[in-house]
Amino acid sequence: MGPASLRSVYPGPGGFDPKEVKREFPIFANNPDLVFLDSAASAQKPRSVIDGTAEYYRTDYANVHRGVYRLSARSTERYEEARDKVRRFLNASDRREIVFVRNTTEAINLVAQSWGAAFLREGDEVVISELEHHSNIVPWQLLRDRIGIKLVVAPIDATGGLDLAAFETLLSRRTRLVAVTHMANATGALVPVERVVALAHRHGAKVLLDGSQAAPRLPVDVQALGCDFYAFTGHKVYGPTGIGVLYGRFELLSAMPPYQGGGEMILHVSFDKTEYQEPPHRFEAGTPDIAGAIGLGIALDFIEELGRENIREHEEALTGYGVDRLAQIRGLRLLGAGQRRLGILSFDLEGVHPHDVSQVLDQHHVAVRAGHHCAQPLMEQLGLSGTTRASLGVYNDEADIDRLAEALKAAREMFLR
Amino acid sequence: MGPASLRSVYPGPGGFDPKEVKREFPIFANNPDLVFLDSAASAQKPRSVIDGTAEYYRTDYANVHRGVYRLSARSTERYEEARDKVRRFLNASDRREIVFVRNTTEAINLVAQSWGAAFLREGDEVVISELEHHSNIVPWQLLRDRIGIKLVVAPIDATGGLDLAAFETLLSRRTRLVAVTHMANATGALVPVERVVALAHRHGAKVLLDGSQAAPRLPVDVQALGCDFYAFTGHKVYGPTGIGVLYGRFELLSAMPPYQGGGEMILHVSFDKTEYQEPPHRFEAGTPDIAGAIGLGIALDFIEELGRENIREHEEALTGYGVDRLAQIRGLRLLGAGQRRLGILSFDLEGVHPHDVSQVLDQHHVAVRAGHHCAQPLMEQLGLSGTTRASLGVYNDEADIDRLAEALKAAREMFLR
Amino acid sequence: MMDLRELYQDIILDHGRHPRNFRKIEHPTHFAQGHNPLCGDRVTIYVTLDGDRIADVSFQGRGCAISTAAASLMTEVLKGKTTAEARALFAQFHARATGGEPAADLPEPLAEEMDRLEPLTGVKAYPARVKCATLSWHALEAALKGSGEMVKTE
Amino acid sequence: MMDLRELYQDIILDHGRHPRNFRKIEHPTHFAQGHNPLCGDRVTIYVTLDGDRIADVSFQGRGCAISTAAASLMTEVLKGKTTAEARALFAQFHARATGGEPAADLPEPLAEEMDRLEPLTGVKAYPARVKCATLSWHALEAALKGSGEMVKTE
Ligand SMILES: Cc1ncc(COP(=O)(O)O)c(C=O)c1O
Ligand SMILES: Cc1ncc(COP(=O)(O)O)c(C=O)c1O
Repeated sequence: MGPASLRSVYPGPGGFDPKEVKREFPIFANNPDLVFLDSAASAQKPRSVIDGTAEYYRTDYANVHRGVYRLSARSTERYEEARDKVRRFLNASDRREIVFVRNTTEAINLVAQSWGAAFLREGDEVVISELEHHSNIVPWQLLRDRIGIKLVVAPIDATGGLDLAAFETLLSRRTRLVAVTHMANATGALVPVERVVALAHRHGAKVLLDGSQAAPRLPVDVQALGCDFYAFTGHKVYGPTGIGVLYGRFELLSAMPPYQGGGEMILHVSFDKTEYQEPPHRFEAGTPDIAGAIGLGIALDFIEELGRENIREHEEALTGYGVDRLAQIRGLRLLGAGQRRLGILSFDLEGVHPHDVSQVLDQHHVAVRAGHHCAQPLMEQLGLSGTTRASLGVYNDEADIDRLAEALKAAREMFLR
Repeated sequence: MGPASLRSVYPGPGGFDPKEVKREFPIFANNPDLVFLDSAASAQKPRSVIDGTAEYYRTDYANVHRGVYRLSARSTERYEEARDKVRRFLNASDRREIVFVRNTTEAINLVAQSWGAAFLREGDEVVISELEHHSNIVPWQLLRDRIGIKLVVAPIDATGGLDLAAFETLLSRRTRLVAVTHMANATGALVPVERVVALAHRHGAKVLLDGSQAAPRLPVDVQALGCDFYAFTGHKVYGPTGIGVLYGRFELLSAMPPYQGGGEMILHVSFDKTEYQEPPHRFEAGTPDIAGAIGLGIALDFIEELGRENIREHEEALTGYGVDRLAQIRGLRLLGAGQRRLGILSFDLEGVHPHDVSQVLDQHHVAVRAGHHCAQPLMEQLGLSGTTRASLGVYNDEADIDRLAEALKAAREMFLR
Repeated sequence: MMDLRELYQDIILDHGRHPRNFRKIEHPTHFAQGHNPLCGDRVTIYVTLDGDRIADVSFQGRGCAISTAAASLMTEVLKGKTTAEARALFAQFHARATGGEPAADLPEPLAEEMDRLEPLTGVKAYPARVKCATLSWHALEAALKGSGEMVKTE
Repeated sequence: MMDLRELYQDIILDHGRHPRNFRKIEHPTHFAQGHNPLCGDRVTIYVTLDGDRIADVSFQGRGCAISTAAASLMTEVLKGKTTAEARALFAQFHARATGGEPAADLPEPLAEEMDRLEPLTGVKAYPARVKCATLSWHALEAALKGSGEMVKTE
């Protein structure tokens, strides 16, 4: 039974029954006790993605773009069809605005090294926030070291959300780019990106949004958001590893110099002078991750079949349940997430180190993440070395949260007797 | 029946029977008439790679390196085990010398952008050859445009091999890097890389070898070769798309600055200052292509089970047969490949454009490549806009060559009546 | 998969072997080079406009049977046409060669010329070859727009 | 998978809750900071050498039960030992904590100290936690080599 039928037969809080959805994920059949609460690090893969990718290799595989023969034409068609799926997933207006990369990290590095190095000058400012993942910090530090831009950091407010007022005061004529997360991976805080875009554009700055956590959880419409760049990573939207997406407005992409040089991205090469392809191919040097792109396309189909509004409702309901359930655990402090949080519960269990918490949880077959979640500056700002983080996917239900709560009590007992 | 047993039961020219090996590749069961002679562009995948990757997602999938729980530990172990397999495949002395990248193209860009931008100065010389693929030309042009290095091109001799005498005269104190292919993808010419390394090192230059075509066909021993960097791409060694390898001597890698910034590659991040991991992690920013690396490891197992000397013998024998067979076709001129050629037959059919040749071949279910093979400068040097190229894999046999020859005759008849 | 003879019809093989108007115009009013990145082939289109009418058109360059025949047939069909007629023909031809819907019916004399181009629309079954059939048209379009520009097929 | 109580033995829970020698030495002859990139934890080791003998050793920092207990037990075991003995103990402990072969037998008095460290070698079944158990030892090694250096676990 495919996810499309699940939706109609078992209407749950998100219009689908996570127990049925779970059957689409082979990992749970092979690990029957597993309570997987680490989808923010990486999501599990549905059968359709695993089998569809394997089937592609079995029936249609060949290199893309350069072959006259049928297999290569079929392969090219499927690869470019995956690009169309991504275009629809983001509601971009033009398929040429979709660049396949390895992951979010590479998408952001591409913008920094191509757009940033070509169009920014010493003293120009890039504004990020305290909520950022290392992937949206370090590329800008590398660019700072290379050309002398200034990195400006917008603070969080007392509740853990982005401090919009403070953010606004940091914008000026020198601001050339605002690069912020759509949703914080360490706390689940949703950032009011529509406001961020409006403020940044008012100052003539471009906007890059890190959609790693938002893409799997919310409908995303880059035209409605009005952002200039949007990045997300395949392995968090139930797709394969090795594939990610950079969306960029066509006008910007076509002015940007290449990022890596090689095959596929050129029009003509001579030793003296090389002419480059138009976007997106200009930015896809070498043989791309063809099977990864096709697998990502299948994953997006899976998401669309469940329904993106349904997924959001499912995660909202379950997040609410989780917040209530964790509030009952003594000594547990949930990290703030401003006005809204989605799909992520990050907490400190008083007196017990996150490593020890997650070790005990693992003994109870509950998989969560412990540590700084690649957001060390935020952790330091919060006065923590790390937290324990439980994060949700379409396969989780209330029973998983109950198992988490039970295991947390056991951890408390073990270390705080 | 696995490839190990094939070898003993059906000793062919390469110690194995390609007909039996072919059964390990599902693409041929699904395309029964297919004669696949485009492995130099990308090889087909054995069942073990396709199924093994799918099985990994079904049983052990989780993000690597940061999880305390079992699934993540298992995933990390399998990812790092793949690195060990690559180390053995190249006979590198240290697993930290193996960096996972997307493909050969990225491996070369990494060296250009990290090592090149950090250690080369205006006026320093990088020597490449006329035999190079665009992936080993354009990264150096981008670096030239960025910091003003000089790109020196070593010519081919009249037979199509690298002109070693001319190469030697190009070396000087200003030569900082020699970056050449181990085997030319457009002609199959084997480059005497041991000599190249010795000459380059005598002038104090480092050496990067592009092993894209050699890795699937020859035993490669980076310690015996003495090269400083070695690059190859997973999809040509019967592995998945999206994964490739950069080998670099540890001493060099540990002095190199990061290439992309993000998660996984850092020790500690603050907004002011960031400390980076040691190699290889310093160069693997963001979530890596975990499944791709594991699939590559399985592909290397497959190759080792067949036996790398066996594969070389198989390809040598079949290449010889192909040369003889094509010599009988009127108006066909095989491109020169110097002293030795392996696995690649690149030719011009007088009066018939390569596109038309390969179109007719496709009608006969023979898949070959037509065009410049991402080696436009070489094509221009040879006075051609392109060639038709047939290239071999472990699944090809003499019958495939016979089918190619028949189809070529049909093409000639069609266009030259 | 259709029979290959539908792609390589006799008229195409003929024009491929013996291209018409395969020559340089010494003093064209317009010209442009087209480039197919797939195979590296280039074609140069020369045009002499007399007012808005194509007084002469020719081509040179290296190409496969399809692209050579396409350029050859194009030059035959376009001689004496207005630039507007040339554009209308290209729009129609492009739509049919890519398997799309032709925008509008052509007026009678142009429809006849379109019939002459019909054999080339066999490429629609071979996506990799569409570029070969349209390269010279793209170059013509570029020639009429500016002068001396380089274009590639989309 | 073994029982979690083999990882968190009572002695570890005890030292984790009540670490010994958890203090700063104001004027150490040697010190170094260790850093576990997995969780961001840091530990500082302070040493006062008297000739070649460890007169005093202490630590400070934030860590999980394993890393705190490991540092605590290490300081207890090392007080009064020579630097050579400290290195021999670390070699033995490291081998056992990673599931490797211990290099050589330790002489009798050291072998007894090794017994005290034995509970920590339960980490060998949990690869992600080996770093927690060895962090303080790596920092000690760095402290004895130079001074004031930063190290991370391998
Ligand atoms: C010699 C050579 N170098 C580099 C490449 C580029 O490999 P990739 O496209 O996987 O980066 C290829 C294959 O296309 C090749 O044959
Ligand atoms: C907000 C955010 N940004 C960036 C990333 C990096 O994603 P990747 O590792 O796939 O590049 C992640 C996930 O790790 C994330 O949650």
